[in-house]
Amino acid sequence: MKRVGVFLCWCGSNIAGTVDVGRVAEKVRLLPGVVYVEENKYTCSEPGQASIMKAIKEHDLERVVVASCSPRLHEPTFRRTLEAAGMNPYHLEMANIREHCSWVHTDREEATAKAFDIVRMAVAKALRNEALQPGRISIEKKALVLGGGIAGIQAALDIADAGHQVILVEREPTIGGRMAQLDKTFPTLDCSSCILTPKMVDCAKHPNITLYTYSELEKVEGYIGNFNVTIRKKARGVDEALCTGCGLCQTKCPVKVDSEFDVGVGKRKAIYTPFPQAVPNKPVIDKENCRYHKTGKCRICERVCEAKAIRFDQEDTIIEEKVGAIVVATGFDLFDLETYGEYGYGLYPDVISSLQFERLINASGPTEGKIRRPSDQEVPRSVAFVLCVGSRDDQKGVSYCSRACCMYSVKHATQYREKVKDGRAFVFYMDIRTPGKAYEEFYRRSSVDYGVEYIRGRPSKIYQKGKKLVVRAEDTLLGRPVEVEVDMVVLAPAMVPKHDAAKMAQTLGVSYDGYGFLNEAHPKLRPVETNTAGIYLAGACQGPKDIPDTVAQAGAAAAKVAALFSQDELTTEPMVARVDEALCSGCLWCKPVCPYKAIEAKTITERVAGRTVTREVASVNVGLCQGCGACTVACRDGAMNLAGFTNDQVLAEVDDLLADLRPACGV
Amino acid sequence: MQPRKSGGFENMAESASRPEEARPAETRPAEEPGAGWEPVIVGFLCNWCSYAGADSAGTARMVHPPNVRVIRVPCSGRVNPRFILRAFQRGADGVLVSGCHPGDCHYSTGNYYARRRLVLLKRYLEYLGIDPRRFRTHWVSASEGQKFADIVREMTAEIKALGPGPKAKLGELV
Amino acid sequence: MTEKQPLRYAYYPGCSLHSTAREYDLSMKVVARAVGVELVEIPDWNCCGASSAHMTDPFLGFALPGRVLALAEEMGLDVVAPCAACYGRLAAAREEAARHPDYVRRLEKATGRRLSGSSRAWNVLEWLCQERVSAAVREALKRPLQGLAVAPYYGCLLVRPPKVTRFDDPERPVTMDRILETIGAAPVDFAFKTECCGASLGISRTDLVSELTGRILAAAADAGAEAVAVACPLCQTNLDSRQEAAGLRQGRTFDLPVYYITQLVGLALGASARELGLGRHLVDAMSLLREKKLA
Amino acid sequence: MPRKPMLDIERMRSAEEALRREARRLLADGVVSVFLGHEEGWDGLAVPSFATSPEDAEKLVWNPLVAPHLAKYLLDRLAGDEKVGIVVNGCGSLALERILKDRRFPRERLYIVGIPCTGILDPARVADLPPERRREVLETGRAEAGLFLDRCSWCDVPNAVVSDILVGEPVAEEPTVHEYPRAARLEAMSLEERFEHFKDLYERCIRCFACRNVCPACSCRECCLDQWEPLWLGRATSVPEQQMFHFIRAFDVAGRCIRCGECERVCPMGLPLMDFNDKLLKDIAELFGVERPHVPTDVEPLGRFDPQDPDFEEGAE
Amino acid sequence: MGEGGKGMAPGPVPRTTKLVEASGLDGWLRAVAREARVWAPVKVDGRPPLFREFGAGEEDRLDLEAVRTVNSPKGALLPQTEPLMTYAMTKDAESGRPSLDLERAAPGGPVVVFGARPCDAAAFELLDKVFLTGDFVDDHYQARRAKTTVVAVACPRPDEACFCTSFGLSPGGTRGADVVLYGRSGPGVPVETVAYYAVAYTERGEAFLAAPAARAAGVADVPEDEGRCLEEVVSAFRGLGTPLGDRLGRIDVAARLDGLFDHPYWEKVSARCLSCGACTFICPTCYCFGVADCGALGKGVRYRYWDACKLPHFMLMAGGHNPRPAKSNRTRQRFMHKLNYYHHRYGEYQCVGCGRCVESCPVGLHLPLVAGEVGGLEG
Repeated sequence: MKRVGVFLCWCGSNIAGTVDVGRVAEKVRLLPGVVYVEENKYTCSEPGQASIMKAIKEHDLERVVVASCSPRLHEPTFRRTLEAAGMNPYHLEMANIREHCSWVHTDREEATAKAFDIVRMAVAKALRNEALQPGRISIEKKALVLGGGIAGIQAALDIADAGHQVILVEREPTIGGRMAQLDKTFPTLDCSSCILTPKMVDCAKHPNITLYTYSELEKVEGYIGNFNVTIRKKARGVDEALCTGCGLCQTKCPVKVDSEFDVGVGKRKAIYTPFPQAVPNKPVIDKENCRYHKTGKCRICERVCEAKAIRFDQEDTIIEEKVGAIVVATGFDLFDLETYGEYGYGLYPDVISSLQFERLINASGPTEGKIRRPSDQEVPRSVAFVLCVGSRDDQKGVSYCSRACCMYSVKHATQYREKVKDGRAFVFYMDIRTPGKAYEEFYRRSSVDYGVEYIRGRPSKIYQKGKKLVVRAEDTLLGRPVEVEVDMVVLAPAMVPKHDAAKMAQTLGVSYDGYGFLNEAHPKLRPVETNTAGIYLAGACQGPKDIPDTVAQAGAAAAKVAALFSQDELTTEPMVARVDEALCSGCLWCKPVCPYKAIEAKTITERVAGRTVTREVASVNVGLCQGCGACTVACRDGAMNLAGFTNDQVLAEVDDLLADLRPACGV
Repeated sequence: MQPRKSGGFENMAESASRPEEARPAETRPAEEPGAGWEPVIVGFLCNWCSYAGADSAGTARMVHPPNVRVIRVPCSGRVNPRFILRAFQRGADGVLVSGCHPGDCHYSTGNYYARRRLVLLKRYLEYLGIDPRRFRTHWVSASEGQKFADIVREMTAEIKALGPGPKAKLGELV
Repeated sequence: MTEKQPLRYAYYPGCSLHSTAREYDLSMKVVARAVGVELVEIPDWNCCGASSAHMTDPFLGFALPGRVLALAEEMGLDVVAPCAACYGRLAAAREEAARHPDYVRRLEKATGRRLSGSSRAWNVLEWLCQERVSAAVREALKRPLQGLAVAPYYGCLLVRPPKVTRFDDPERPVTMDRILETIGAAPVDFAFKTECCGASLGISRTDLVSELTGRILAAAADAGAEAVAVACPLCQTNLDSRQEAAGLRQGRTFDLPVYYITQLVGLALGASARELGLGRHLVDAMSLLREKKLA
Repeated sequence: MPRKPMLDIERMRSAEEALRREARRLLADGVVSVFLGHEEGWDGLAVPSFATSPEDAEKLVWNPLVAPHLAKYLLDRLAGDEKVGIVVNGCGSLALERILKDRRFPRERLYIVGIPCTGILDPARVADLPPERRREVLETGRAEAGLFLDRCSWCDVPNAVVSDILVGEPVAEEPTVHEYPRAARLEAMSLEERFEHFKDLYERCIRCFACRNVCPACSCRECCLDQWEPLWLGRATSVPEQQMFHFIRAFDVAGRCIRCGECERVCPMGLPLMDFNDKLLKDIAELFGVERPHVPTDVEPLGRFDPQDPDFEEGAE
Repeated sequence: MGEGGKGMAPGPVPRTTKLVEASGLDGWLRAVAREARVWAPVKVDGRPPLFREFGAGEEDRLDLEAVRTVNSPKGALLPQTEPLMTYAMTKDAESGRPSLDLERAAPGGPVVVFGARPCDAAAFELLDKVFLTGDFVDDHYQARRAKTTVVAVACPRPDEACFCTSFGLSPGGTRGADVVLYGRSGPGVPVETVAYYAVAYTERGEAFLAAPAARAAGVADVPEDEGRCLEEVVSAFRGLGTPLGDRLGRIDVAARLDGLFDHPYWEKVSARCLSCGACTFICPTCYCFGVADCGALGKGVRYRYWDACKLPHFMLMAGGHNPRPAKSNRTRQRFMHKLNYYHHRYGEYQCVGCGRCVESCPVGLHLPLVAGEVGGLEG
């Protein structure tokens, strides 16, 4: 039987005030296996730790139990103590007789009895502790950034500037993302593309950045420092190497369709670059609409292309890369406005979304920045801006606030008033939220200097009356219903997770919330990490954000990656699952329950009754395994066990506890 | 139908050698309800939420009954149903399993698997004749010290009222 | 559910159909007969409680319609409740039964009847447009209402709260439009399909009701409607009885007959004006039909 | 409503012919080195048979008594790489699927002969019949429902779900509404009554492990019940240990039990062991919306989850 | 070693003979149960009868009609789980020096095995040879055996699984029995027995019949004029054949088996074995057991429990070595033990032909089958 030393802490009066530590010591002394018991005023103190090390040597202890506070507090401390004494740190067990005992009980008798039980269970477990060795894994110092919006661009640039290789993957034909669609940015009203496009170009030029646009992540395997990712580069229909981006093909292409980039308020061709400043400035062929792909005739673009870069028969290419870290910056979608039937979006052409409005006022947009309403191209003399369409609505939308809508709507109203001097701008709001540098001032200016009219109330109905739209709401400040006739209505949709966010999360093996936003590891202290080591978050994929916050988070994520890459090796937590191959039947039911895809089949060869047999068993990737133990329960024959929390240990805790409280076996 | 609390009919003869009175456990005063009898509740708490929740109950000095003995596990998904029956078999009067709220699992999905298993187990134990009030399962986050304290209080009171656990009916292991 | 439904229904007229809305009752029965559906009036039915009951005592608000459902369960039938308010209460009661078992126990104790939730309430619109009935209507169609431009007015209750009624879009419902199409009429889409008509304020605040109905009628008329179709006694009363006052407020005159959807369906199925009680309206319901050669 | 089992002696005779022919061919051509089927044993009982030569194939039978499932015997032949032939009817194929889905035997080493089935008799029940009635039943096939295996009463897999060749006309599959009368009956009892019911079972159990050893879902290399470290199960046959034994046995196959009832059929003490499994099948169906919990799937019900699963904090508690 | 059977010499001499009405049995048992633990065939609501301890108020559950109980009565002498001793490791409070206290499990009180068939009674003698003869005497067994009275009931209608006669036993046999009850109406008669002749063959048996309990329950002397009838009835039982026994004839394969240890037969016959313990556990003569501890914190019970040579873990050694890994090895062990080893050691076979394995084996792999087949094997 292993020689156990037990160290009982008074924690001043924190424990000793309620628990009769002396009595506990007497009883513990009589436990099988316990060869040394000691009381300390403060075990975590220098002298306290010193006496542990002393006792380990003098009484050649093989296991140590420290009965004091929560292991969540001092387990690392005492593990270091054991290590310092030349003992395997995992030979420590802690008995939490403070948080779980002295602090929550008042009766000295009861508390003392319970404290003894807690120590007894710890001893039972300690007797079955094993020496554990942390593993070491190498790090591939190359990062994958998913999403080429401002978040992805920023993260990619920062990591690249830190001197590490970056692969930037963007689903669309160009990087730039939402920000590229915007006209100006609040509160400074500086031009969005003026600050974004340079960064886009940097990305393309940066020696450390490999850019894959019009590409999607297919598969992720491996673990921190060693991810194997598979990327599908969709067929562009254009040889990027040859294409000069002259744009002739686009001018000549006979097919016109709604432009995704212009959110339906503008048109594009079947071969196109989403917008003039696109990076890379190489067009793609949209197979669904391309006349040649549909009818087998046309090929005009091919004819006009002097670089001979058109490749109708081009196929998707699969790219495999090994990376050490992943930054997820996949952004957001907009709430489906048709959910609000009473607002008539999709029914009345002059009810549009904020993003459509961005395109309308954008100098490079379909109307060259002239505000004209879709129905008759007339300049709207009055515009109503409706906030919180979807946001903060448990009934029809999402409960959260989308954080950016107030400010950009303020911006829109201001911009409208600038452009249409005699126009009237109404903003229907629940609250105007301006938590940001110079936000409140910007808002005030809009009403004081630009005469934007704010009406506090969520519209209940928008309906057409002749050429006008009537917005009906309750003015909750006046406490009476108001109806405002306007020429155009702009709805501010909630920011919602990308439609395929959940799928993405599963591919990556990270958790996501009820809405589909990816979960950070800790809302306050680990805001850019995920629970899967080596995967970080940036931007709106984690929750609604405006541009400054997004850029800040992207920088933070990049810093984390740089910190990770600053080491050459990682040590892994040794409290992980392990397989007893002799027992393992190879059923692999442990595999589906592993949240980290850490279990795979492995073929082993063994001699049975003189003949060689090969069979499959489960094998745990210690780099991936986080030690949750789900697999151990899925394993019926107990081949799968969890170091530090073995079946043996848990059963011993149960048995020894109850053997004393509820003697069995007639003893 | 069987006259004595004992194993299968095979060892009836044997139990002759140890008449009831001579058998401890069953007649120990500590096992009789009412006077001085205190329930023993084995609590399996996940390290990241519920164990921390119990800790915060401590840090906030939320006084609650001393009847729960905590076994720390990394995740509610680590709790093997066999552990729970084992506890009852060895004399626990109640068993509590608590983990992170669904969706908040430190290991992202561990508690979802646990939930399936435990909901099934809960019904099954009742089916086997173990009072469902003796086996409770909860979600307690690291911040829910109060909730933890309340659960312990409720559960202790409830089981006090119920009296000694299944072992009283099951009898000795040998 | 629908497939398994036999073409027999428990019939819950409620108070209105025995008083102000007799023509609704009449036309309802005419249509049922014509499409071969048997309506069995629930014996000893009681008031649905709208609206006073649920405003004053939640349990009473549940118990009154609850009892009606219990009676229907005993008949083993689903309930058709033509009045929108009745329908609303019956539907709500079924919801509450699911959420508050204690309510159910109290009810069962009080009435000595079981309430399992096996019977549900149907409003006239979902009843009419369910596969088998609408098919039967198409079958029995005698006199398609060619060229009759009707504004389908659903009112506020029929489609709300959506979590309870669960049968059509609360903002842009289309069920009645479909029914009108089925019988050959021309449904007119307008923005006030589900606006409030003022409901019971029709007694206490006639000014408000004239205003509200005025807006509805105006929207309908502007959209080119010659008549309005409703599926609620209160809507009918308000729209039918306030047209003059409403006109004054809107500075125009209205002359829009307000039909129960069942009257129009009945008409299309060849029933006579008398059978359908078309003479009982305040705004002359006949002349429009005559000039359209529909009566 | 559950389908009504019946016997078609003619069908069986021709199936037997075809079976022998197929087995003979497989053994003669060396496709398989052994063929698992049934032969006539002591007192006309159908017992597992292991034909290794074309001659052996002649001994194979297919009659109303071929109750024993054969899949579990594959575990005896894990070593080596020779191909194994095996005959299965619908439920037999479920047992085989169980073994395959648990990855306990490689599909590519199997040659599966499937036989459509309309019902099999419970040998024990037949044995209890007076000799002349027994003969009549076996010759004419006129057998009352009570004589069939329990699993026939809800069978929704008359044809093999997995096979390389199907001999005989497939039997029309009728959708079955699955009910769990055994569990329902016990659920209706009080807690105490149920406890006593099972206590009585524990006391009669002699722990011979026949139930475990015949179970196609119990295929571990070393059963936890046999392990000494950790000692999941004490060797004493006291009530608490017997409870643990039966708990582990049934709960470990929860979600993988094919409801064949072989455990119950082979129990020398005639214990109603399906009382355990029936409940778990029923609850898995109810709780997780698994319509046919007895049919092996790629991921077992307890190996997956749905965020919308019933929760214990509301409802289940 | 044989006794009874067709044309056999009459068995041992009766010491006393009494007559008891069938209706009086329950009263008798109730009386007996006051001083001793009674084991008997008990039938509970239509289920096959079990041989188990007889609970208070179970008299109406006594079943002497059934040919055999599902399990054998051996548990009365060799409980499936039997505490041997308790142990407790304690530490001296001062020195902390540990010491170990051992306490032998207290011996049990008197036991009466009532209503065993002659085959089961005979089985007790086979167990005795193992536990009470040779260099090692099992004192736990011995203590219990010394306080056990065996009352057998002659077998009126052996069924198609019965083959005691193949081992020279008989439905009216007396081996291992202190008292034998013979149905007054004799064997074969398909009517319920109304009265029994109770014949004591041992001192203990004599005492049992003389005990107040017996008298109180109306165990009376046999009327003078019935003497002849008694003779006939007894010898009729003795001479009764068994269906399976007649089919098999006398089983005597010990010599045959000497040469068959490595015979492929074992491989073949064991193929369908489930490796379960059914046959051994219900067998009246199988006695293998294992020893285990139950406890924690250094305190507990050491007990023994039935083990079975058919179970895969039988004989598994601490080091993980299993001398009989394949079920063919274990099947061979079982039958070699019964039909060869035991015979070499004790001069007779370790089987009484009770037929339980025939009834219970789920795959029809049982002793009469094997005994028959090895008879025809090439050495």
